[in-house]
Amino acid sequence: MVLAVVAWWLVSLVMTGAKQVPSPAATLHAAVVGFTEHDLLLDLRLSVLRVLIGVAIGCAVAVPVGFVLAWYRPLRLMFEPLVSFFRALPPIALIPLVIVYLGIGEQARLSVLSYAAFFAAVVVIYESVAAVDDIYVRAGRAMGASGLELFARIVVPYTVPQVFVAVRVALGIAWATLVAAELTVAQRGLGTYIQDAANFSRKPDLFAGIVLIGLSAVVMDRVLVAVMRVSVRWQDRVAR
Amino acid sequence: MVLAVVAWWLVSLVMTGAKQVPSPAATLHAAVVGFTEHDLLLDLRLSVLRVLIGVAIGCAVAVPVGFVLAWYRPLRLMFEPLVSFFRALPPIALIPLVIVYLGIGEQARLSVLSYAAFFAAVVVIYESVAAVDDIYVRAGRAMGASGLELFARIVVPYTVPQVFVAVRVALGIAWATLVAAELTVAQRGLGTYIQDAANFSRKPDLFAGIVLIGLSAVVMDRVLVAVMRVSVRWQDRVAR
Amino acid sequence: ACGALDEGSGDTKGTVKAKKGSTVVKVGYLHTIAVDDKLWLGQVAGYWAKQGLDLKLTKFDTGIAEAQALNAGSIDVAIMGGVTSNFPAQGQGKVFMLNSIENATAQIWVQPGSEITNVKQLKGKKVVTTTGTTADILLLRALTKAGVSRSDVTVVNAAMPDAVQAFNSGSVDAIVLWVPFDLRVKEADPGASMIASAGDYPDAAVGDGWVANNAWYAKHQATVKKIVAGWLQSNAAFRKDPSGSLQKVWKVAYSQDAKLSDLQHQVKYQTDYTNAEWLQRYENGQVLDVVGTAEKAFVALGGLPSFVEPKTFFDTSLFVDVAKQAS
Amino acid sequence: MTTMIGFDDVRLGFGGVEVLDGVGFGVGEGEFVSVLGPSGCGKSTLLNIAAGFLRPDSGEATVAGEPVTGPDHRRGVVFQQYAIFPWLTVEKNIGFGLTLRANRRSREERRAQVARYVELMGLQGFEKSLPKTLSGGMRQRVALARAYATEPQVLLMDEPFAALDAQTREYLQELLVETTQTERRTTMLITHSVEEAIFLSHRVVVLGNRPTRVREVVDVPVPFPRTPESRLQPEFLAVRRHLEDLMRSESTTSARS
Amino acid sequence: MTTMIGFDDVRLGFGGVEVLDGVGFGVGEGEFVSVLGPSGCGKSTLLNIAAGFLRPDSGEATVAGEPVTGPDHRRGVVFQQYAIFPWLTVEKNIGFGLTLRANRRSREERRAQVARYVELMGLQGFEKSLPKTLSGGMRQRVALARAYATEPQVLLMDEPFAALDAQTREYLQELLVETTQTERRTTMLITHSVEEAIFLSHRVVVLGNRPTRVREVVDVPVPFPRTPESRLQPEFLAVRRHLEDLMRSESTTSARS
Ligand SMILES: Nc1ncnc2c1ncn2[C@@H]1O[C@H](COP(=O)(O)OP(=O)(O)OP(=O)(O)O)[C@@H](O)[C@H]1O
Ligand SMILES: Nc1ncnc2c1ncn2[C@@H]1O[C@H](COP(=O)(O)OP(=O)(O)OP(=O)(O)O)[C@@H](O)[C@H]1O
Ligand SMILES: [Mg+2]
Ligand SMILES: [Mg+2]
Repeated sequence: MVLAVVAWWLVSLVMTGAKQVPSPAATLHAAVVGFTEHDLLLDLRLSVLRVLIGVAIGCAVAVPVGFVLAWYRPLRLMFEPLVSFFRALPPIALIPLVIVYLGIGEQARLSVLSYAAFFAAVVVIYESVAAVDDIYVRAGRAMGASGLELFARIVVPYTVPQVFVAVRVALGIAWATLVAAELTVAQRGLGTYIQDAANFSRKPDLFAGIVLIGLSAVVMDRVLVAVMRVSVRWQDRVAR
Repeated sequence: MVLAVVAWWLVSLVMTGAKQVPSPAATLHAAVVGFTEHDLLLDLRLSVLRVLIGVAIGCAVAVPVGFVLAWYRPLRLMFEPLVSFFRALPPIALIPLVIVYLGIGEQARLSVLSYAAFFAAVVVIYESVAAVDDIYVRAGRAMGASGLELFARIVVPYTVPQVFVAVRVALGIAWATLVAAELTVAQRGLGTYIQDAANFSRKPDLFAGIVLIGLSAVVMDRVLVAVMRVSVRWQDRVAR
Repeated sequence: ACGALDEGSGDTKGTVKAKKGSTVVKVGYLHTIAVDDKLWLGQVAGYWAKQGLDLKLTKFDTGIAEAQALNAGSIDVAIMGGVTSNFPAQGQGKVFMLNSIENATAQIWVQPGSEITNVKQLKGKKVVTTTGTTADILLLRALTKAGVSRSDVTVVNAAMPDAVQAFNSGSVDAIVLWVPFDLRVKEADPGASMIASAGDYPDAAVGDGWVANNAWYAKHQATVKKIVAGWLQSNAAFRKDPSGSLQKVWKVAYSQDAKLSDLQHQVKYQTDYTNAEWLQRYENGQVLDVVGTAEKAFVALGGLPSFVEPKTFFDTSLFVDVAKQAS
Repeated sequence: MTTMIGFDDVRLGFGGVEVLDGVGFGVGEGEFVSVLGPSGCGKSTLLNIAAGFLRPDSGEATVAGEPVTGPDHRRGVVFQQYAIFPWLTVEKNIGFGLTLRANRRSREERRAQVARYVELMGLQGFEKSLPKTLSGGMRQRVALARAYATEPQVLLMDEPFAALDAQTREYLQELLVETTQTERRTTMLITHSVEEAIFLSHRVVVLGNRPTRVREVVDVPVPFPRTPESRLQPEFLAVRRHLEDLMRSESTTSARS
Repeated sequence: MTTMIGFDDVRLGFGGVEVLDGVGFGVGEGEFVSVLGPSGCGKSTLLNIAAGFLRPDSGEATVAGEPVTGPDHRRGVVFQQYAIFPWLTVEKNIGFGLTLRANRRSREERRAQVARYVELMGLQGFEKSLPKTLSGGMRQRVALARAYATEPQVLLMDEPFAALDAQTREYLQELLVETTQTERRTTMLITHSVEEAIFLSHRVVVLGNRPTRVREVVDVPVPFPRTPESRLQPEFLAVRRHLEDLMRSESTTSARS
């Protein structure tokens, strides 16, 4: 991380003129000015909240849907193509439709983020269920587990590590979709901040916005990894 | 799939006025006009190629990087935060930088797509390596497998199913990033086509572009799933 | 580039091909009639070819992307809209010619049945526009004149097509747009009404300009002169037969995107001059004033740190030279 | 004696390879039957059919007179691969069946039952351990405890003592003989040990090489309750010699052909 | 006789639980030593230390006089959980070690070697099968074949015959006695069968309950080559009785404490 900042700083020294890269110091300064004078904290808070809610909704739907799709063959055959269809649709292309049908309120942005998070997570979950070792399912059924119990007591715990992966992926995607989501005429937010900076070609602000997004994502990811470590102690993890 | 078209058609009957949804017929007509008169096939071909190349490059890099990160602890500690940082950066926010540093040629678009594909795939691969059962690694080492052999002969085959998942995820993400990628001033392509349609408020064309993206993604996904079926015959797949 | 990814030469049916050995100029443009009208007429009638120029055209969606590409050297020349007064002032490129004056293309519209009838009443209301554009300048001027502080209005940013969608869906009170998006607003609901246009504010006019990459400009004065010469021919032809010329341009460049009537509607809001009139305005400094006035708006909007004299980034001499020779 | 587990001319092949070639025998209520047969002959396959995880190509398996259509919690199963849940501790694994709707007990009952089997299986001190920290034999004991804990009427066990040392194995065998007697559980046990088969069973079923049929069903005329001394009775030794001969004649062809 | 495998006061605990409490013994070159001990006492742990997968907390394991620092292909290992690769067919599993750089053979040699072990293990007809389609005993035979195929000088085996029927097991035991004799492989075998331990070994090491020490090292004074008749020799029976007594005295406490 420190190395990365040094690398950035070196690049900013080398690149000058038209292709100038704002230095870390210039970016930091832009961020400080942003926080003190333009209430950048509000943008940050709004975006973090949007991402959190979007991921929460997206994953909350993706987990059961992913499980159900993996579990019931007929449903899967019906819905799998639909999932890959909608998953592929670019959020930016959908923005005009979102604005028309969902308006420009918070729900529009949350819908875009949930949409992105959902489709990012659902495939990972779906595949992880398919990889559950049959022997555990058999053991559960032999003890009389109902469909729901099999699911909640065996499939879910077994796939918890993969669910975390799914959430991590969804989180990354949600952040990456933030600017698009805030194209739904958001008034504040990091995406809006970046868009504004780009409209007026204020490079240090642009960089500050981008770095803030990256850092927020890193923090969230770290938290998730820490939670995961605790929850999957039972797994033999080969990474040394 | 058929059901979805019927649903769409019903919606298009119900929604009128400002919120009008183009009917499947109108969309099909727009697509036919596009193909016959405006060489929409060129757009389609360009975008399909871009996505394929982007995913190919992204995954070709993500697979070794994901494996190496999972395998070497010090590297992981150094690079994991960087990965979650860059993974979260919204492609749209990066477009200004891409234009300035990579220009507006094909390489700009391919870079954006590879970037998106890479970061989508790398986490899935990374986590799948961490989940390799230690017993197989031990067996390999007991037979004298070198680090490289362990990797190529045990870790890689064991994680093949997850690599497919990673590629599927990357493919979805790449399509979803297509419009952003073609914001690097592409002159042709489905993303450009959609952007044009939006700029001039041509809704049927917008829909046609979106549907084409979705369908292309479905076709690619089906192909991938078929290949996966064959390659992971050894795995007990629980999905019934 | 690799063959499979070839986007096509960019040559459009109906344009005159350049002669062998012509000077290649990479030109970026915005696909809006106030910006690319003379460009396309020149392509149709072969004015560029006649000058020994081979223009390689790249279409951009925003002036921002154009400025970035110009700066990075991906294109040699960009024809821009309102941002002609912004990015070159930041040292990003040299203006050498204006294409037209957009004096009334920007307009403020309010919802059907809205009680808002004048700009003053925008206070406390939600207004959507694309920041950093012609429309944003109009909003600034209008609010200033009405004595309303910009902070008393909720200004939200969106790309213009999205802004129109937002307005049409009733989510905002007003929209500041540029033509031809007024047509989209009226299409959705004929009851929407315009409460102000840039025509009402002399200082809200912007000049659309031809801007060259700094390094390229320093080395290719002769080529710039050829561009000016070609443009003068195109402009002359346009002034001679405005509607016929427009039809030609529509046919070659717009038939897929918009109706001819849209373009005819649109050109009403821009101002064009004959070559002689332009020359006069270059010589008496009026063109610099137009650019400077808009630049001040960008300063006020926070896009520019401070005001820079237009003559430092707008070199009028080449145009004057060529235009004098021609006349 | 009613037939609790019945196989009637059961045939099954896997992708062209014939495995079960018309297997038929029955296990009466409260009866203990062991199944012997060469490795790979189809014993686990047979057990999986009785458990309801595999459907025969033809013929039928019945439990309590009803055709088997799927798994059922009244049939406890111990799998050859143990199949204990790696994400649960030892005590949670053992108590798992008792938390399911089909067999739910109150928290106290469950705790008592778990404690009882932890003790019987000699797993004290490992209640909170995860399976990855257990030895092979300990995992097998957890799997046994988990199947016993739900107290099913029919027990299907696939080599449940394979990974245990001789003494633990004998101890658990005696335990099994005891509970079978007192609680009259119907049991079908797959084993490789002739001695074990005889010691525990009323009857021993000997299967032949793949494709498998029943070669012989041998009665064990040793009276219950059996004790370690039973192993030295002449009846015991006679059955043992007979079975060993039977097995030997079959197996050499299996391992070398 | 040089010591090929040596344990010198090896101690190891897992998170506070002491498992090996100063284990020391040696296996000479060409010698066959079996290790007996109650379930969960630490036998697999000991084998993992010799194989180089675990490091003792104190003390040292040596192979051919050198301290063990990690796994090495000259030590063949058969794991208690088989560990055959689920993504490879039977023949690819068996030939795996021979494709590695450390032990590479030409394609023809490899093919011959694989064919030889397929035949010895009675796996004909299953060369192209994937592990998920094999029975438990067949998997174990694949694991054995894979370890044998690389012809390591030192063999470490953890209950390699547990899932096999008595006859296959005897057949493989005889095979093992034969190869040990002719090829003078040094072998350390973990087993639960006293009979098996005696039949195969020069010496038998008996471990005590956890925390484990060596209780006794018993010499087997039965001359090689051994045949099925050796099992009936008075020396054999005497050692057997002694070991059984030894185990019994230890094990009851293990399973119940
Ligand atoms: N990774 C681990 N973490 C914690 N404890 C462990 C771990 N591995 C083994 N143990 C403990 O070490 C002890 C010995 O285990 P080991 O597998 O060596 O026994 P064993 O003698 O091979 O038994 P068995 O005959 O049942 O296979 C057991 O009590 C076990 O719980
Ligand atoms: N899923 C499957 N697909 C194909 N063949 C299978 C499958 N399951 C089992 N078989 C085959 O069926 C035969 C019998 O297997 P089974 O597991 O029933 O043997 P077993 O008698 O239990 O042997 P062991 O004593 O070694 O456990 C074997 O030849 C095996 O290869
Ligand atoms: Mg079996
Ligand atoms: Mg063990």
